Formats: sequence, structure tokens, C-alpha cells
Amino acid sequence: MSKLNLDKAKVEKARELAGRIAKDTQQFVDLHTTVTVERTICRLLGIDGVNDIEVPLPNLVVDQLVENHALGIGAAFYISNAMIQTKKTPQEIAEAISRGELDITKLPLADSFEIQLNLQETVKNMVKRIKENRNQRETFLSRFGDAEGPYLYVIVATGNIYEDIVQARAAAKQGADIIAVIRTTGQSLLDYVPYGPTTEGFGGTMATQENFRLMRSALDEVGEELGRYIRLCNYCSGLCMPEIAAMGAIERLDVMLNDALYGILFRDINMKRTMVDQYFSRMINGFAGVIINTGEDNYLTTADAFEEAHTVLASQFINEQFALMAGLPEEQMGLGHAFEMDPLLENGFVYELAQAQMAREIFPNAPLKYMPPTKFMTGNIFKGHIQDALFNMVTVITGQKLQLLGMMTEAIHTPLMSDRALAIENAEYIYHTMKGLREEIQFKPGGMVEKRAAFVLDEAIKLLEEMEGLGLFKCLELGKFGDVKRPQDGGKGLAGVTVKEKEYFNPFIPYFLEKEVI
Amino acid sequence: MSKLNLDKAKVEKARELAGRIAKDTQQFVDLHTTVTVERTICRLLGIDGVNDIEVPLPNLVVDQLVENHALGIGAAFYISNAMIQTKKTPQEIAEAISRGELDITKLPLADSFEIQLNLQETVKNMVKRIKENRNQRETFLSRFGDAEGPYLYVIVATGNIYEDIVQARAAAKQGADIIAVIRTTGQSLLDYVPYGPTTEGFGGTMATQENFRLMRSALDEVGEELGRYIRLCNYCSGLCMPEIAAMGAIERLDVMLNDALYGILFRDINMKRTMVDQYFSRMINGFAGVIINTGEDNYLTTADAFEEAHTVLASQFINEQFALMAGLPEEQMGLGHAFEMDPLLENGFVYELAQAQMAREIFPNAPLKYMPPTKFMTGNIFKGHIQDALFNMVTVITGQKLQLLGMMTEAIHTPLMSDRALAIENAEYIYHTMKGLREEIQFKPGGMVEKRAAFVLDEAIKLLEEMEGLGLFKCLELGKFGDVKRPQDGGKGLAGVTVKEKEYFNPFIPYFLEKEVI
Amino acid sequence: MSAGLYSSKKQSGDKNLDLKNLRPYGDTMNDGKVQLSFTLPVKDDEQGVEAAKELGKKMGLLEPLVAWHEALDKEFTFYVVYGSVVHGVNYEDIHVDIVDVETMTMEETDAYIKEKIGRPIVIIGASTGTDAHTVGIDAIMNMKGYAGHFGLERYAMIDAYNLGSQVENEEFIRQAVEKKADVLLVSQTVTQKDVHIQNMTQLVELLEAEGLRDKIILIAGGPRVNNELAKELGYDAGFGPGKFADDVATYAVEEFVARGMK
Amino acid sequence: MSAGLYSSKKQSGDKNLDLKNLRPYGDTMNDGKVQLSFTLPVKDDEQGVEAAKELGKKMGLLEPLVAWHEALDKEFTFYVVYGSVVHGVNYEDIHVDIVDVETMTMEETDAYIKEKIGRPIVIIGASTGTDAHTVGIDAIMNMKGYAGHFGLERYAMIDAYNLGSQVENEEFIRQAVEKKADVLLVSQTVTQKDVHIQNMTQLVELLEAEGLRDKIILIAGGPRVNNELAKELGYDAGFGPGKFADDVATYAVEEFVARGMK
Ligand code: B12
Ligand code: B12
Ligand SMILES: Cc1ncc(COP(=O)(O)O)c(C=O)c1O
Ligand SMILES: Cc1ncc(COP(=O)(O)O)c(C=O)c1O
Repeated sequence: MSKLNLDKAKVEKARELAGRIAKDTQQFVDLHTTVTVERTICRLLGIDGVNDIEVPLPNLVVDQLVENHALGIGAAFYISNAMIQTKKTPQEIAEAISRGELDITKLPLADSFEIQLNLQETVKNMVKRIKENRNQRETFLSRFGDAEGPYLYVIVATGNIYEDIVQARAAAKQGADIIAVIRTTGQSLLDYVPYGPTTEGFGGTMATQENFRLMRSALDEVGEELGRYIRLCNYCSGLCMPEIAAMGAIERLDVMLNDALYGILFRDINMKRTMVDQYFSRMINGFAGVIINTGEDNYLTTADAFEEAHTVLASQFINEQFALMAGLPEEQMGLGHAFEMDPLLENGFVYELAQAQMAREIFPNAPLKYMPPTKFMTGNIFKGHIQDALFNMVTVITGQKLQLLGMMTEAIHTPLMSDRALAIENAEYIYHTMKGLREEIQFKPGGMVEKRAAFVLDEAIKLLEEMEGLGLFKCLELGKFGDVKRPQDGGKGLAGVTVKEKEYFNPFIPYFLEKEVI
Repeated sequence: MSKLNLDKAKVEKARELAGRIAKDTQQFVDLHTTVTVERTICRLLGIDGVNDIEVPLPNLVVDQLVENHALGIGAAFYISNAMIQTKKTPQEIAEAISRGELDITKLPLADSFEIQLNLQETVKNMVKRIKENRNQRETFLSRFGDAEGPYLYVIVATGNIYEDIVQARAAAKQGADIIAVIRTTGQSLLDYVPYGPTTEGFGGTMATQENFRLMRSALDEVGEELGRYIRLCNYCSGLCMPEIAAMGAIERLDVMLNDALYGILFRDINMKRTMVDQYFSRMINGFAGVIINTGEDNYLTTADAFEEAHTVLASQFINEQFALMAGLPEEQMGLGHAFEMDPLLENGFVYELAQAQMAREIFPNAPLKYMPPTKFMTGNIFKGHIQDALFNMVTVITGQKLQLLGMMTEAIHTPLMSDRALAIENAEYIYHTMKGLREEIQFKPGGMVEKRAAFVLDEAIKLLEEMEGLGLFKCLELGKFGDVKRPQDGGKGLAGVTVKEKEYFNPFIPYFLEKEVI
Repeated sequence: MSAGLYSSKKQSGDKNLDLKNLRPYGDTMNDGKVQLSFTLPVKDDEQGVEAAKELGKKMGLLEPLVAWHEALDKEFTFYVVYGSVVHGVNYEDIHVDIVDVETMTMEETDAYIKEKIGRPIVIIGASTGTDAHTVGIDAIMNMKGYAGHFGLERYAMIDAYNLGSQVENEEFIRQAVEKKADVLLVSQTVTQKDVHIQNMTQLVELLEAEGLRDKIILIAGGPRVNNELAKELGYDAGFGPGKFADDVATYAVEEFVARGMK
Repeated sequence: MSAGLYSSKKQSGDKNLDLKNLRPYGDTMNDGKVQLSFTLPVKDDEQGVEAAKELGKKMGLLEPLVAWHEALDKEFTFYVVYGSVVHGVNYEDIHVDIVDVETMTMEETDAYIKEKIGRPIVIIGASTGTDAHTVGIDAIMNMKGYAGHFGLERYAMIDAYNLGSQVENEEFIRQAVEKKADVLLVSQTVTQKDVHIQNMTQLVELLEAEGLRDKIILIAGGPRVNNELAKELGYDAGFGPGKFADDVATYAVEEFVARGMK
């Protein structure tokens, strides 16, 4: 039942506009591949490890393709052929490349049908493994049950995976449902994924497969102790989007930050690169049962939440369409938004309530990700704790799902153990004392809340109409989102994009996208 | 417009029941006077000061009446006669008594009509002075305007009036509308009012006329600076209820804690004494334009807010009737209640909302006094700050008026300057960001909020019916309020109650009660 | 692509817990992180911020960070400070004086009294002096009890008298004598300007003056009372928050027997 | 009625403010009241409370009161402590190194440049190193400005180039040379593990190595930057929160003239 009297036809219209914008962009995506997509294929084929100077083997393999102008044909093709020719496993092939003993672009070529067929076994093994992870998550959830209200979602960010684990265990015991290991600054611009357990990061910890594994097993252990399934979250963004998705699928991560536009806007990553990368990464996340988090909240860290509310909604529509296109179901779409109204704005809370309720009603099946106040947090930790409480209230009143808890020390440092505990206590208090409030509260017909929601929807439609005319790439050039302008051929990583050639194939797509039975 | 669909007939019924209970008790009141009522008359006739061992002159005068079994005839009678016989002013008479030179019960008696007439001049002077204070308050308010939303009401409690002034000034600048000078522990059980400025108190500062004056002038000064009228509050309760009312009327206090039952229940003051004292004290407050605060909140510091909610409502009805009987208009009735739901109670906030909205609708013209969480405050100042924020929210959503701000350090100490500032900041943030929320929010018909309010009203009616049968005194014996049982002839101060004799008269009543024109 | 690009520094960030030098924990062992807030009676400017930092340093903070400063009045400023404190505590050396008994249930206590004392013991309690807070003493004594622990009035082998609030020490002693009390319970809540210390001390002095101190078990309680403080003031034991009738009853009856009281 | 009943003790509770020994203020001058919170890596019991108190004492608190303790995990406990600190600060001796200029308006600055320098000055800014926080540098540089202060891009006599985020120091210097910058603005937000110190220091070293340090005015800014820190690291000035384009512009042009740059 709508509490806002939203015009359904307008919602439909917005959705269609976004669909057309996404489809238009997808034409570009379908024609291209990137270095990280190919490295992802390497990883999914079982290639892992680093050489003696810490270069990951998937990079070595793909670097070889790039050097030989063979990227457009793809890693699957060359690895499969090398398997046929050398009788080695993909990992052995990568190691041989690493030792400088093998150039897979220089081997004689088998029949192209045979090349495709030959990989099936290896591909299926990986697909099975991911499927099993998904099953295991479901088994846990059916054993323990799942949180009915919002998931309490907290971050750990010590820079040291072992210390992160100490924090994460404590947080789980305090009541956290999701632990996100924040990534160190700068990692998103690395065109490779570091290897092994890491203990030095700034403002976060390296996303490595080993770190994923260590944290996953710590959370399983503490979850067992608590009789709850603790979800693990990391970042599928930056120059290695799909590789991290693959690592997450393999290590049973549950939630991934994964936005179609974030890297472009906030990391100045080339837009073509990002579009191609997000597509494969979402496909993997979709198949792995991972809930993605989109990053609309970030717009509001630079733009004003009251003025630019419609850009958040427009972006949610677009993210939804790109996700659907990659086979990711609504139930896994943690579309993002944030409580970022200026505390000095009269009725700021009321507008925020309108926005959150609107998102809830427009995306009824999506587990919305709601971000806490950050921009207007100050060193006044006492006031900050209240800002966070109001945010928690909006969550209960409007039924948000992934609730990234605000920290009273947001403006000071990454969370101390006690900051997190107080944040959880804050949220639990609010949820419990206001449990039935959502049911109880109605908004005055024709009142401020209704009007505000209608206005934001109208503005979003206007923006989407403009975008449909211009196309997504042009819009990004013009700075239509988050006030950030990005040239089509600027930014990082464009060199890693290439046109697919005739022989190109990605053996995982049929399984991930069409959910081909194995 | 009711948001709760309250049954108007039931509200009427409850009001009538309370009216009958109060009228019944008033019969007792009308027949009695007390030592403090008589001391009040002395004070209003201009007697002030102490002797060399700090005994207040009004006490010396009344002690002389008591010793001579002349209390039932009253101070007005004897002072007036002494004025006639000695040609001294009341103050000179008191000083003579103090020096042991005069026994006013032993003087020849003038004609009783002359005795009454003779006082008129002195009485009118005092009545005028109080009226002028009232006018002056109104002048301030029309010059500066008055707060539209809730009055931010904070306490100072250093024990030292000079330090209190430092705190009060700072609080006014931070945004406080009302400053209450908390009284030192134990003062309510003193059967006299200390004299002069005081600097040593525990958990509060002595209520003395000089302290009133000092604080009043400090607040006028800072109010002038800020362009706001800062209200001053103190305590008309304990064994000197009406004396303090008189002192407050003389020094232009604006708000007084003044409950018909509080002293009985929480200070074990005899119920007969309290009933007589509250009547005259309220008459004075009514005339002086003072907003009284009743003490229903106190029940919830011992009884459970969820279980005993109806006792709060029943007591509000009774306080209302006693106040009306003393000529105190609805606009000055700060009927009390409190945010004391257990934070661990599921939906505690929702029930609290129901209770507050109910009080608002049942007493539409009363500036309700809403007390913050105290009982469930702990040393966890961070959580406490949120408890206070939720309390502030209920205030905005339901339109409470006198908002005694909660302090995050409630469980630790009387407020530090910074505690108060953070509390004001808390309230101001909530009011501003939720300004229009009250207008926006409606409650689901037949929902939890509606049902809870209807239930509490029903229970209150049951209790009032029982009380009407038993009479107020009996009810107090049985412990119907706040779980506290008090014998009719137990408690402190009964010795100070006496039956009025034929010649008795209180020359102020015609002015205060019937607002006789002067 | 330079190889340097790939290197991710590895260092052992592990620090070890040293109970001999226990330090606050923020998000890394021994980081010493603490949060501070206070007001200084100076105006809100950079000099004030510096003074706040200085104070942090005197308290042992390395590089204190003034995260917030806000004027409370023209000459009063509030500061929130974070920093790493250099001090550590020798945790192993801390021995706390707690009332160390295995708490018995009501039934066990009643049985114990029957068996070892053979008569009901008399306990009187009050909130003494000017203190009017009764919730604490009621929690211990009232029939219905508190937080799921029955109060002393319900014990079959205890005669419990709750005198309520604002009972003067003289009156308290008078009642104790009259009722032949074995155990006195004193509740104190208001602590401003150490009024509780004065009041509690006066009771001990009066009891001693009247030669009664050795004849009774004297127990104090309240939100700011603990065993250490109570003993310091000459009481036999002290109980703070989280203590209930069963704890007190157990202590009292065992002490009764231990002292060979009759 | 005894006369004693009437006496209300009078004492001067007045304490005097002593700026040579400035102490925290709770509700009475010189009461020294401070609030503390921290976590200790020990379990939540009385020994832990005592350890928390001990730590309070080491920090200079008299009779610290542990108002709250709460387990964060089996071996981690959070404490809230209140107490009176014995330390005082000599306020009169505190001299803060702030950028002490009368801030000029945009128009005044433009006029000043025209008159005293006679050519537009070139300013480039960036959020350097791995830091991606641009809101601060944008606040200073963007045309539209921040909090009602126009940004440097709007100044007629300033050529302002905002390079955005995550600009490596090498690249920053390259751009400075290319654009013939007079003034460099460095914004740093992430301070975890002192990454900003490392990054800011590296820039100075690179500039010195290339012999450029003396030829430019080097200014840093960010939420944890102040003038003192910036100078310590070899910058000419540092600006923290509450500083805007006009402050920086004023400082920069006056310094330009003062140094006799051309
Ligand atoms: C309820 C309350 C009141 C009620 C009391 C009603 C009543 N009948 O008791 C009313 C409203 C009347 C009141 C009045 C005042 N109060 Co009051 N009040 C409180 C409040 C909100 C809760 C106290 C409480 O009931 N706690 C619950 C009980 C169960 O806890 P407890 O006492 O700690 O008891 C436990 C243990 O300590 C132990 N225990 C306690 N006593 C004993 C005794 C023995 C022998 C044993 C074994 C164990 C034991 O067992 C209990 C269960 O575990 C507190 C704030 C807070 N949240 O703590 C302020 C508070 C205690 N009050 C305070 C003050 C100052 C006052 C006044 C003096 C204010 C004034 N000037 O008017 C007045 C006057 C009272 C007076 N003359 O003493 C201050 C005290 C400050 C200080 N540290 O000095 C507090 C902290 C509030 C504040 N921040 O200002 N108050
Ligand atoms: C917005 C924001 C972001 C946005 C940034 C968007 C953007 N384009 O800038 C996004 C979401 C991208 C982001 C990401 C991250 N952030 Co961030 N972010 C913030 C946030 C919420 C606000 C910062 C802000 O914009 N302040 C407003 C500006 C105007 O203030 P200011 O920078 O102080 O600027 C003023 C003055 O300092 C001065 N000034 C500033 N620079 C300069 C330069 C010169 C030359 C001069 C003269 C003056 C000057 O002038 C300005 C006006 O007065 C803060 C938390 C907070 N509330 O403070 C966290 C915060 C800064 N972020 C933090 C972290 C850790 C990160 C991440 C590293 C997390 C991660 N691992 O993913 C990432 C990565 C970023 C990276 N690689 O650097 C931490 C830093 C902790 C620490 N002290 O080290 C904070 C404190 C949050 C936290 N508690 O964890 N963040
Ligand atoms: C969608 C999304 N991706 C990624 C990130 C983190 O970015 P990075 O790892 O690039 O610093 C964020 C920021 O919180 C985000 O919202
Ligand atoms: C109505 C009323 N009167 C008086 C008081 C204060 O009582 P006393 O001065 O007796 O301690 C209170 C308590 O806050 C109260 O609510």
C-alpha cells in the first residue's frame, strides 16, 4: 500500500526511460572486453598466485595477451588452446608464462570448436564451486534464520586483516549482521589485485582473496557460536571490478559494493572501461547470490541532498536496469541512498523521510542500502550520535534493509571498537522501541511528505528524459551526476579496453547469465 | 482535531469524577489553616528577615500564635489588631516579637470589623506589587515575543546561587527558555524558609527570597541582551508551599513546581497539611500568572510507566480540578508527565507517543510539562543522549510545551555546564529538523497508538470511580498513587494544621481568588 | 607496468597484550586510544584549542587531537579530544576487594538461618539523612523484590523493617535498638559534595559512641557505593548497582555466623 | 523548634579563575571535571573497573568514577569515567602560531594583486597522493565557492587550476612547472597511520630536490591540518576547517609581496 500516493504511471515511465538508456549503453558493452574481464576469466579458470615480485599470475597471462595484441580474442581462447597444446592446467600454464617459458599467443591453434569444448570441464567445476557457496549460504540461513528487520551493517577498517578480524568478531557479538572490510585508499586504482594476507592499509585493508578467506572463516566461526549467519561485504569497484566479484564468489562473500557509475564519477576511471567491467562483475554477483550495493549515496557527499535528490533516484533507476541486464535479480539489488540532509535545514528529517519512503515504494523488492550521515558529521560526537539515531529512525519507519550504521566519530577516524558497539546499540535501541511504528504512521494526504516525493520523482523523470536524448556517455561528459564531469576518453584504464574479435568467447556467460544448468 | 479518536464522553466523565473528588476534599480545606499559610500572610503583609540566630520573622510571629493556641484565629487578625494597638507596621511588630518585647495575642482587641478594614491598605499594596510583576512579565513578552514551540527548560543545581547564575546565563545564551533552580535536598522538610543568599546546598540550592531576586535580575539582564524573556522556576512544595508561592509572586518567578499530592507521596508530608497548603499556594500562583508544574512524572520514578500510565492521567485530572478550585486557569496548568518507558520495552516509544498525544488532546489548553527519561538513564552517556533525543521527538510530534530537557549524565551528577549545552543542542536539532512533522503524521485508525490511548483512559476512569467512592484521603492511605501508602494522620507537619475559628480571616483571598479589583 | 606497482608492503602490525602494562584499545592492541571531553573557562579560539591540547598532553596523551570545540558562553568552551595515552596499568597487580561469597537463594538462606542461627534475624533498612531515594533500598527489602530477586521481606527467617526515606541517623539507631536489629542497611544515593560520606561517617560515629557498633552488622549500598568505600568508612560491607537481596542476605547471615553472633 | 534547625551554613564557594593554572570547569570554577571514555582489552568485571580507575588516576583524575562499563567482547570492555583532573595549564604562556592576517575580500585581493604585483598570479591545487577527498580543495578553488566565500577560480587576478584528486606528487610538480605556478595548494584528508604526513613530506623533499621549493609558496590544508603542523613539515602555511578562499588568497598574495617575488 502506498503511503505517498505516488503516481504509478510516472514510476513506470521513469523505469522505461532508464531501460532505454541502459540498453543503448549495453550495445557498446557487448562489443568490448577489458584486461580485468580477461583476468577474471583466468581466475575463474583456476589461475592464482603471484610471481617473485608479487605480480599476480592472472596479470602476467593477460599482459602477455596485451603485448601480443591478442586481448580481443580473449584469455579463454588462448588458455584453452594452451591446455590442448601443452596438456597443462591453466595454473601450470600461468606459471610457465611467469617463468618466461611460454607464450600462449605463439602456440599452434586447435580447432575453434574444440577450444571452446575443451574448457567446459574446468568451467563447470568453478561454476559448481560458486553454486555450492550459494547453497551453503542458504543452508546457513535456513539453519539459523535471517534477520527480519534491517541488517545491521558495520565496517572494519584497521588496515590489518588480523586486527579487522578482532573487530569483526566483536561487532558480530554486539549484533552486527553484515561486516564490510573497507578497502585501503588507492586500491581501486591498482590494475591488479594484491595477493595474500595483508596487514598494512590506510583507511582500510587490501581486498585480497586470502583476506576474504580469513575473514569468511572467522565470521563463519563466530556465526556458529552465535547461531546467526554473519554476512561479509567487500568492494567490486575500481579497475578490478569483475576480478573481485570472482574472488568474492569463490570465497562466499555475501554483499559487494558494485555500482555502474561510481568508478567513473569518484575514481576518474574511464567510463567505457567501467561499463564493460560492471557488466561482467554483476553477472558474477548475480549468479553467486551476492547482494550488490550501489553508490548513489556518494553523490550526496559532494552534491546537496535536498537540491540533488532526484539525481539519486535517476541513478537508482539506471543501476536497476544495468543490473537486470546482467541477470541480477531485484532481490539482490541493494540500491543506495543516504541520510545526508543538512542538520540545519528546517524539516530536513521530514524530507529525508519522504525520500526514503519513496525509494522503498518505487523499488519494493530491492533490499535498499541506506547510508548514514557522513558529510554533516562533525567532531561533536554527542550530536553525531543523535544524527545517527535519526537515521536509524528513518530506517524503521520506511523499512530500509541494508543499514550501514553511522559512527559518532565519522568526522574523526575510522571506527574504534567502541564506536561500532555504540552504533549498534543505538540502532538496536531504536528498532526495538519503535518496532511497530512503521505500521502506525501515515502521512497527511497532500502534505509535505507526499508533495516532496512527487516533486523528486518529477525531477528524476526530467533528468532521465534528457539522458535518453544524450546517451549515458554524453551525460557523464556533461556532469549530470554528482556534479562531476568526465571526458569519454579520459580517466584511468581506457587502455585496458579492447574490441572483441570474432573468435572471442567468455565461457562463463552462458552459466552465469542464462543460469545454464550444470 | 483528534488524532486518536478519543471518546469525548469518557473524557467528560473522567473530568466530572475528578471534580467531585476535589470538591469533597475542598470541604476539609475550607475549614483549616496551617502554620505556613499564616506565615505566608505575614510575608504578604511585608514581614521579612531573620533574627540573630537565623530564625525567619514570619516563623517567630506564627510560633507565638501557636504557643498561645491562637493559630485558628489567624495571623491577619492579630497583626492587624497589633497595628491598631501599637501603630507599628507589620515588620516592626515582628521585630518587636523577635526582641521578646511584644505578645500580639495578649493585646486588647479592637472591633473585629475595624481589624479587617485596617489591613486593606497593606494588603492592596502587596496585591498591586504582584500585579505589577505580572504586568512586567507581559510587557517583556510583548516586547520580545514568546517561544512558539516548546519552552526549553533546564535546571541549575550547583548548590551555590552565584555559581547557579553563571550556569543560568550560559544556558540562556545556549537557548534555554526556562531556568529552574533546583532546591537542595532536605529543604522541603524544613518548616521555615531560609534567608539571604546561599552558597551551600546538596543537589540543589536553597530557595530563599534573596536567591530568587538574584537569579531574577541575572535572567532579566541576560534576557535583555538576548532579546528573549527567560522564565525562572522554583519549587512551591514541601512544608512551605504557600510561603514560597508568595516569595515567587513578589520576585516575579514564572513557573513553580506545585502539585497537590507530591509532598504527601514523595516527602511523607501529612496529607491534610498538604491539601490546605496547596490551596493557598495555587491561589497565589494563579493570581501571579505563574505556570505551575504538577508532579505526575514522579510516580513513574517508582512505578512502571507502562503498567501505571493510568495513574498519571487520573492524577492530572485531579490536579486540574484542584487548580481550578484555587482559581488557577488552564493556561497556567503545566500538568506533568514523563518519558519513562523502559528502553528495553518493545514499542516503548510507540506507547509513549500514545500517552503524550492523549494528554495533549485531553488537556488542550494546558501547557503540559513533559519530563525526560531519568529512571532508565545509566552511566552510558551516549545511549542516554539518544534516550533524550527520542523524548525530544515525542515533544515535537505531540506538541508538549514545558520541556524539561534530559541530561545525558542524569544517572551520574547534577548537570555540568556542558551537559546542559549538549541537551539544548539536542532539543534544538530535533525541533528544527522535525518542525513540521506533527502536522504530517497521522496514526493508523484502530492501530496500536489509538488502542493504547483508549485503554489508558478507561483504566483512569476505573481508578477515579474507585477514588470517588473512597475519597481522596482514604485512597492515599491505600496507596493508589505511585504505590505509596500514607496514613491520614502520619507524616510530617500535621501539628501545623488547625481548624479555623470564627474570627479567622485571610485578607488576600478576595483579591487572589475572585480577582477583586484593586 | 613497473613491478613496484604490485608491491603491497607487508609488516607485522601485531602488538602483544601485556597485562603488566595494560593500555586502552581503539582498533589496534596498545594504541592507547581514549576520548576526552571537558570545558575550559576561556573563550573559543585557537589559544583555547591549544590549551585543551596542552591539558591532553598533561594527562598523558600523545598528539592530542581536538576534534571539537564549541562556545558554551563567552568565556566557556567545550572540547572533545581524542588521543593515545602513554600510561599503562599493571592489571596483574590489581586486587579488588569485592564481597566474595557464593550467593545463596532465598530458600538456601532461610535454611541456613534455621540450621546455624536457629532464630529469625532482624534487619532494618533506610535511606538515611536527607536522602529521599528509596528505590534502591526498596529493591533490596520489598516483598516483591527487584529484577526477579525477591526482597528480604519475603524471607521466612528474616524480620525485615524498611523505614523508608530521610531517616535521620539518630532515629535510625533508636529504631535499631527498639527492634533489636542484627543487621542495619543504609542506602545512599545523593553524593553531591560528598554528602553521603558525611552522613555515613556520622552513623558509624554515633554507633560507636553508643557502644553498638560491634553488636550489629552494618551494610551500606547505593549507586556510588562499593565494598571498598564502605569498608573505608567503617562499614562491614558495601553493595552497589547489580546487587540484590540474595547477595546481601547471604553476606549478612554468613557474617553473622562467622562472627559468632547469637 | 530548635534554633539549629534554622541555620543554613554559609560559606564562600567562590573559587577564582587562575589563568596560570587553568583547569576544566564542570559546574564550579576549578572543579577540574572531565569525562573520559576508552576500551580496555580485559573482561568486564570488578578488576576491570579497578583498572579503568587506575588509568584515570594515572591521567591525573582524583577519585575517578567509573560511570559505565560494558563488554564489547569477551575480553574487551568499554568504560565511561568522570573525575576531577589535578592538572592545570598555563594559559598565559600559550602562544599559537596562526596565520595572522586581516583577511581581504575578493575585490580587495584582486586590487592588491593589480597594484602590488601587476600580473595575475598562478595557483594550482590538488588532493594529492592516494587521497580522493576533493570537497576541501573544491571549497577553496571552485568558482562557486563554499559557505558563502567565492573560490579562487572567480578571482580576476588569479589563474587557478584545480587538478582534482589522487594527484601524485611527481605529477603535481610537473603541472606546477608547466603552468609556472606561484602558489601550490595541497589538500589532505586521510590521516590514518599518518599517511598525510608521509605524503606531505615527500612533496617538500621532491620540491627541494628539484630546487623549486624557494620559488613557490607552498600551502597545505585539510581537516587535520593547521599552521603549526604545516610549518613543521616545511610548508609556508597551513589552513584547517573554517578557512576559506579569501583567507588563503590574502595570505598568499601578501606573502608573495613580502618575499619580493616577481
Ligand atoms: C528516582 C529518582 C528520584 C526520585 C526518588 C523517588 C524515590 N522514592 O526513590 C525523586 C524524583 C523523588 C528524586 C528526587 C531527587 N533526586 Co533523584 N534521582 C532518581 C533517579 C532518576 C533514579 C534513582 C533510582 O531509583 N535508581 C534505581 C535503583 C534501583 O538503583 P540504586 O539506588 O542504585 O539501587 C541498587 C543498588 O545501588 C543497590 N542498593 C541501593 N541501596 C542499597 C542499600 C543497601 C543496604 C544495599 C545492600 C544495596 C543497595 O541495590 C539496588 C539494586 O541493585 C536518579 C538518576 C538515575 N537514573 O540514576 C536520580 C538522582 C539519583 N537524583 C538526584 C538528585 C540530586 C535528586 C534531588 C536531590 C534533586 C532535588 N534537589 O530536588 C531530589 C531530592 C531527593 C532527596 N532529598 O534525596 C541525583 C543525585 C546526584 C548525585 N550524585 O548527588 C540523580 C543522580 C539525578 C541527577 N543527575 O541529578 N530522585
Ligand atoms: C565526503 C567524504 C568522502 C567522499 C569524498 C568525495 C569527494 N569527492 O571528496 C567519498 C565517499 C568518496 C569518500 C571516500 C573515502 N573516505 Co571519506 N569522508 C568524507 C567525509 C564524509 C566528508 C569530508 C568532506 O567532504 N568534508 C567537507 C570539507 C569542506 O571539509 P575539509 O576537507 O576539512 O575542508 C575545509 C578545510 O579543511 C580547508 N581545506 C581543505 N583542504 C584544503 C586545502 C588548502 C590548500 C586549504 C588552504 C584549505 C583546505 O578548507 C575547507 C573549507 O573550510 C569525511 C567524514 C567527515 N564528516 O568529515 C570522510 C572521511 C574523511 N573519509 C575517510 C576515509 C577513510 C575514506 C576512505 C579512505 C574509505 C575507504 N577506505 O574507502 C575513502 C577513500 C578515499 C580516498 N582514497 O581518499 C575518513 C578519514 C579517516 C582519517 N582521518 O584518516 C573520514 C574521516 C571518515 C571516517 N571516519 O572514516 N569519503
Ligand atoms: C559503490 C561504491 N564502490 C566503491 C566504494 C569504495 O571505493 P574505493 O574502493 O574505490 O575507494 C564506494 C564508497 O564507499 C562505493 O559506494
Ligand atoms: C511537583 C514537585 N514538587 C517538588 C519537587 C521537588 O521536591 P523537593 O523540593 O521536595 O525535593 C518535585 C521533584 O522534582 C516535584 O515534581
